Amino acid sequence: MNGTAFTEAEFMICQCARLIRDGALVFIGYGMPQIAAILAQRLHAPGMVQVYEFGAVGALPETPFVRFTMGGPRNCYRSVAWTSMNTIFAQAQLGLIDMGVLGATQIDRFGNINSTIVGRDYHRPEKRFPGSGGANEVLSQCWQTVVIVKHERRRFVEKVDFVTSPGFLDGTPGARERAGLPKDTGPWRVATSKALYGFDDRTRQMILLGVLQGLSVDDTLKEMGFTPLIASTLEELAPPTAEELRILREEIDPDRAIIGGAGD
Amino acid sequence: MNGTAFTEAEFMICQCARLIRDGALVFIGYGMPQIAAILAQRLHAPGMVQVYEFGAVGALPETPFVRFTMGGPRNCYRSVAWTSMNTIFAQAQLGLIDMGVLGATQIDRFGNINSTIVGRDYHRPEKRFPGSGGANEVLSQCWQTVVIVKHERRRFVEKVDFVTSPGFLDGTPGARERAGLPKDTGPWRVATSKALYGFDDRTRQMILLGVLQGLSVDDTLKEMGFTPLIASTLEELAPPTAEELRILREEIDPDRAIIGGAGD
Amino acid sequence: MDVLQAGVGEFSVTDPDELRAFMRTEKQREMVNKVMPEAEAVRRYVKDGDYVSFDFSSFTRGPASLIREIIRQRRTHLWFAAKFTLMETTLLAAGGCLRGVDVGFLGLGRLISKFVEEGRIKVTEWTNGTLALRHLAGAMGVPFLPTRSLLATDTLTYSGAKVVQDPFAGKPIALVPAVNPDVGLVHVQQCDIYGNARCFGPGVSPLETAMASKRTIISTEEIIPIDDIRKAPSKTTIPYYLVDAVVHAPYGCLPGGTQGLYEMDAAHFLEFMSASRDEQAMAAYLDKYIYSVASHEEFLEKRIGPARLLALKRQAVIKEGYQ
Amino acid sequence: MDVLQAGVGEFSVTDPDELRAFMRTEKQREMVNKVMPEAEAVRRYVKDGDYVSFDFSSFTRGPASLIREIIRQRRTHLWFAAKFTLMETTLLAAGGCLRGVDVGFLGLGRLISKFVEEGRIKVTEWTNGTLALRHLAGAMGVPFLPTRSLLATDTLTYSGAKVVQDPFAGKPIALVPAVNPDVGLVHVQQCDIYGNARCFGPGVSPLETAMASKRTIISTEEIIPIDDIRKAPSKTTIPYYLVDAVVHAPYGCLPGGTQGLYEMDAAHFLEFMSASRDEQAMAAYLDKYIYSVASHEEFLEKRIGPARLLALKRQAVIKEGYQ
Repeated sequence: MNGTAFTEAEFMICQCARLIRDGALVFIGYGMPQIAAILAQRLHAPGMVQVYEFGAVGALPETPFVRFTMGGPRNCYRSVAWTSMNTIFAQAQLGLIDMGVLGATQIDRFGNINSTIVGRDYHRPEKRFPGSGGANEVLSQCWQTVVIVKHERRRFVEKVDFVTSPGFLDGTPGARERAGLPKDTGPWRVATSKALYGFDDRTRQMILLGVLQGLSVDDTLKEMGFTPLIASTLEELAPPTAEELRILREEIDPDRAIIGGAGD
Repeated sequence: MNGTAFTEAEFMICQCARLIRDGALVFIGYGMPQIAAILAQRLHAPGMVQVYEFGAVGALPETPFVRFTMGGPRNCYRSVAWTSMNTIFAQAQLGLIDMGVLGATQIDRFGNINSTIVGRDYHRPEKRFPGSGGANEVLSQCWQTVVIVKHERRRFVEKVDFVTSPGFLDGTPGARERAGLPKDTGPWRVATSKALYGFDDRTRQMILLGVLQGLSVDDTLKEMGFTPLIASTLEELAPPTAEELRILREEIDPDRAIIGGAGD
Repeated sequence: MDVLQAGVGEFSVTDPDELRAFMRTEKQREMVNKVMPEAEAVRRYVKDGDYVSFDFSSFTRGPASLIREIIRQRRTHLWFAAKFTLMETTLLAAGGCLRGVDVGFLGLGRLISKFVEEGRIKVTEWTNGTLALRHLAGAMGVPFLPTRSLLATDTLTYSGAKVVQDPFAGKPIALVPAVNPDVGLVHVQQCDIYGNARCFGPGVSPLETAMASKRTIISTEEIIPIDDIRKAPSKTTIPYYLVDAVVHAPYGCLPGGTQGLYEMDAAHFLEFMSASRDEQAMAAYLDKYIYSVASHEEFLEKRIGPARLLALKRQAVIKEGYQ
Repeated sequence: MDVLQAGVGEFSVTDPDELRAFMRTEKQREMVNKVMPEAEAVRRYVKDGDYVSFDFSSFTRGPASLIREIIRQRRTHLWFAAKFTLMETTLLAAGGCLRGVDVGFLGLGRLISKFVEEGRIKVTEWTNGTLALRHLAGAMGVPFLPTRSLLATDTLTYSGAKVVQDPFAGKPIALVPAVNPDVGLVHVQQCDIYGNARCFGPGVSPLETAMASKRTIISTEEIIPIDDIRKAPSKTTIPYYLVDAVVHAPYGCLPGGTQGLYEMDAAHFLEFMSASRDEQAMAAYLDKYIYSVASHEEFLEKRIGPARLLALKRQAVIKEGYQ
């Protein structure tokens, strides 16, 4: 791997990190979102506040990042408060948490997320996955949710086999609100290894916003199980910068447990 | 006041203290119940556990008792846990608190308690009182509640003007349970300045269990607004012992702010 | 949801989505210095007609200096959550600030009772526990929470609770509506300039109050560096983003005490109790301790004095657990 | 109460009055010495068919030694609350202990998924947050609590939640039923012999778990005098009367870590992850770390060894906040 090469994971993490606003309270999922949050904190968002489902708020994690770490001392280092799961989800429900960052097994046109089963029969699934974890709360309660997902055809499906966490449901206006979900919430961006998506305000359909520099729109669409809307002006997504890669590789994950590329 | 004389408050406190079981978790109301609890703790119930509505559990209060003290350091001294109001009432609702000790403005035949208003029209009360405080929770949730009340005709009424906290309601079998209140709870004893009452298991009516040594049944009945049942065997209630009075007067309340008798 | 019984007391609920929209735009996520004088905090965040809640009690760790400032600024038509109150309702009512009270415990002294008897102050009946539970509901962003208290009482009849049949176990159960105070007032031992606040000792519901309230004013005995906060995150009772103003108010609970720092002033309470018997005496009390002094500092200087402050500090010999 | 939608997942509710009756007679109010070996605690308080819950996670402050003892004693037909679990469900399922799981997070590794795919383990769908909320409901002695999560998802369909119309604000809202585990397992840093227990650092819901559970087993790194407890009552996470057994288990979280004391054993987790790919490898793992050792002490001595224990202790360099 030369100086400008990068792994898919590195690009996903950098994309995701760039979406994290300075000064936002951000609910962080397990794994890649943790790395993205630390990266954002060290670059453009020193004032972003990490929020974890077990109750830690405002941590400044120690690096190098230790694989598996979440509730441990390195990840919770120098928090402003250690609360509990019920307290922190209550704060999300109150509307205090600006963003959530999540992974997904499948995502569909309307941003519904599946992390439970693949297969048509719930009782005889082809594949069982871990389930919601805290994802349902995050996608239900946080104002804007970023989904970070590898760009694979099997992950982008017309309709998810199981709605673990609610996107825009069937896409009809006000569908979330009619169901009782908090108003004006839902998936906001989908950051993949090739592209960036949002959701159309009116139709609630996934819309392609940008493509990784060097790739074509077709390169992304051919690896999707449905055709998204395409923004009239497409952003060219910059690959990871040297500074981003330096922080990822030297400060955060020198063992490359999450960012990958150790074998190159 | 000579060595064997005692105030009404002292007798009420001693009666109440004698009812507190060793090893019980006891919800303590403001004022006299606090003194009774300390007295019990220093005599026959060293293992009783004081529980306060602001969340302190297991305190060994410092004496002398400072008037007004409840949430302060002297009253909460050497607790085993400091929780919060929601946590401690949750524990009462769970069935963990054995006894409650409360005052009352009025009490009726079925042990319903009024500490809200006197008068027939709620919107134009003759007299307004402080209201429930935590009394409604205590009488709803603790297994057995002791009511400590001065023996005055105006306090013992056929029917309270306002049910602040639920006794046996209209006395019909299962009335509390039908309303959704926790099973097998309710007022257990009424300790007054002259007598001790319980509640008949079948009719749920107040029943005279004992009379202060030297007083007659009539002495007590004539100062009540209704006639209670009378137990077939009446207990002769011993006046405060020298040891009880010593602890009250020397250790707990040397200023006699609560136990009275300072002017004698 | 079939309602078996509904209380007739006056109350209002905040739509959970309106509450969320407020929390989204009005609660500052950035760590900014929120330290300001009590006069400014009250001027900015307490409006006529507001619903006001406080923590913990008149005797212990209560925001007495903030209550006095509200009276000094002559706010009117407030509704007060008397979930553990002994003197605040009397002071606010006598100062002409109060339209109504959620009881809880109405308060000590004849005067507040007289106000209610004469219909000058409205009351909705609750209990200490259900008021704390309503704050918890407000803090959770849900419209209600269930309880097995209140049932079968006139307290329920004159509350805003509703009785429904529990769809799981089938028994009647009371639902109490969330309360989201316009302003929550919490006094603490320590706070940083951003609002990360620490209460030591038992309390009624400081976190629930701060979470449920649209605006939270913290008054604090001491301002500490955020570095201290980050070294012991479990000690943070209230995180900064819930807080709108931080008022540095040493001895801010007087005549109540603050655990570990100074004892309550029992002599002052006797003076208050005596004044709480009639309106004129209370008017004189208000004048002496509130209107005739411009601030909490002046109250301490001119009405309490250093000798009493030191004596109350000396009396606070029990330090265990308050750090 | 009109139910707009009801999940079809398997669950049961404990009648609140039956729960109260249990708490009345079975929870010891006296302070008695509850220290006992893990084998005795599990023998006494974990029965076949029990609903078991734990706190906090596989990686941090989880009661790993108690889970291993349950497997060693070959309990069967357990139902497990996987509210923040990564390895426990796999271990219990592979050990033949498990009938079903409330998910939460099912766990890491292919094997547990395979068990579910083959119908050998039943699953009811929830979320981490609603499982914590169900424990809070259980801890509060109410049959349900409301939430705005779960709505409009298949997770709700295969849960036991019900959707009703909120009688206050009028919008649909989900109600999750209380859970009252037969046994709650909580590992803590410090505990006295009576069960007054202290957790340091963030956690999922140690107090809710202990309150909601009919039996609570505490495993603790250290046993401290009650005098220490009484000097700092705010540090008590779980008061003694909620606790049925206290097991002294230094390094009891391994391969997870305990904050401030020792780091998790990442190498062991990789070994577990590798074993969690198929049944034979997992059987060998269980044999090595559970069946072939008689106790936690023997596990430490024969399977971990002093060098690794010291290394993990040395790695725990961050002490701030964990005392």
